[in-house]
Amino acid sequence: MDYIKLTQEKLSVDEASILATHPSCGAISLFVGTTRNTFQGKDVVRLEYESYIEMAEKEMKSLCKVARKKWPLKHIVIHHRLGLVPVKEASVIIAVSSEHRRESLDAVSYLIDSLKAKVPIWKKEIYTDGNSDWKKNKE
Amino acid sequence: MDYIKLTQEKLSVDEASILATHPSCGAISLFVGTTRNTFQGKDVVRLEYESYIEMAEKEMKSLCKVARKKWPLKHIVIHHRLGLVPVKEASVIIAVSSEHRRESLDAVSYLIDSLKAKVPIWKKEIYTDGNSDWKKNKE
Amino acid sequence: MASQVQEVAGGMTEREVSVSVLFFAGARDLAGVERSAITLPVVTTPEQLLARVVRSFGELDIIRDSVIISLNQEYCVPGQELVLSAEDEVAIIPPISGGV
Amino acid sequence: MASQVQEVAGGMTEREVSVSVLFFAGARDLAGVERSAITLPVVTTPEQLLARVVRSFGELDIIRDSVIISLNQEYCVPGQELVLSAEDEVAIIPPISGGV
Repeated sequence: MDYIKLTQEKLSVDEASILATHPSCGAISLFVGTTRNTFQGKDVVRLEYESYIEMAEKEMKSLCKVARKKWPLKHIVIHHRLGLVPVKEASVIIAVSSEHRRESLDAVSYLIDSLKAKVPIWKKEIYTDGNSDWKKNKE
Repeated sequence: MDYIKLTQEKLSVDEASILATHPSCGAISLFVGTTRNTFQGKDVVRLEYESYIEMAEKEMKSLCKVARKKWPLKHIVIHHRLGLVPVKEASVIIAVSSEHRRESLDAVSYLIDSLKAKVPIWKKEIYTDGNSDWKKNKE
Repeated sequence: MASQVQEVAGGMTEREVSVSVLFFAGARDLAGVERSAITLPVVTTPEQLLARVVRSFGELDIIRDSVIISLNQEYCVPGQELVLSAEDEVAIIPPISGGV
Repeated sequence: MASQVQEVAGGMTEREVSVSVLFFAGARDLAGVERSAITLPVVTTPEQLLARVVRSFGELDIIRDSVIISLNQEYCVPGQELVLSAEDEVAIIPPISGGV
């Protein structure tokens, strides 16, 4: 099953890992992206995310499809938070279950890389000096 | 900080991810190893883990040291459950935080591989037919 | 939004259609709107489409080299032939920054 | 557990010491005990040490090719020279299976 969610609510690592759990699977790998408190020496107060939601969901589903062609996976969870995200809280959680560990480890790595490259979501950093910037994923 | 724990208590993904969280880090990668319900066609009722605890702790600390030489990491959490572990519950949780995602993804992968290869912990599978077997990590 | 026929330079006619264009993040800040109906050629490319959008929203000129066009929630490829109709949804996609 | 001197074949003397040996998992099941004090040569190798342990706990013979010896919570390397003293802790480590 693919569990895809874009939400204004706080994300939960426990929720993602419970969704990914399956009795036939020995492995769940997760990635949690959290807000950092500095960017190039400037103090970040908070982040704001927005998304082209319809398209983001389509792209996420298509990433899941590609991942499932590459590896035998059970459940895939992709949760992305939108709106204001305070420092230390998660902006994205990816969880993947598989029978053996290698597949889920590789799939999580692939999914976060591809999400950053392809899914239309934008992050604005708001600094303590009142300025803000739309960011751009370099990688 | 290295957080190492061998415990009879149920493991918590949330606890591990909270321990790993740090405001300077944008990434937390986690691996959760869970009991599977079958092994080579036999139904597994439960697993039982035992450990040479003193040595296991030493080995885990030494894995952390090696991982920190390989990658810039913030926190490392290695929690392993001992005693009876019912199907679907976690036997091991590894969580690593880093400034950027690549380091923590690679470190988690390294740590679970090395843990399975080097840390003196043994698993006994108990089947529905009443038989049981001490397992052996192949990889 | 019915399609129209318009006289273009050189005397050829070019069929046009009015489609929804969405602006996100920095593009929205510059355009000053989230969504607009813009009249575009029925047969076009992402580059021509973007040129038309920039003609209507001049502020977008400073980011035109970094944006990507999507049509009906799919990324367009440079030079791709696009055939637009009135129900289509175009979006101006500035560099993305999801994930961490 | 004071060290002793014992007459060995060829007339040479071999110093011995009694150390704690721990048995885990399958090794414990076969030995029937978790821990035992075993008299071992002061200067030895993991292979000689294991042979002595198997002499005391014959059931271990069936897994002797798959176990590893640890000394004071460190894995021993095959052929490594070990110098034992009374406070040392030796363990018989069957194939491990931690993690998933």
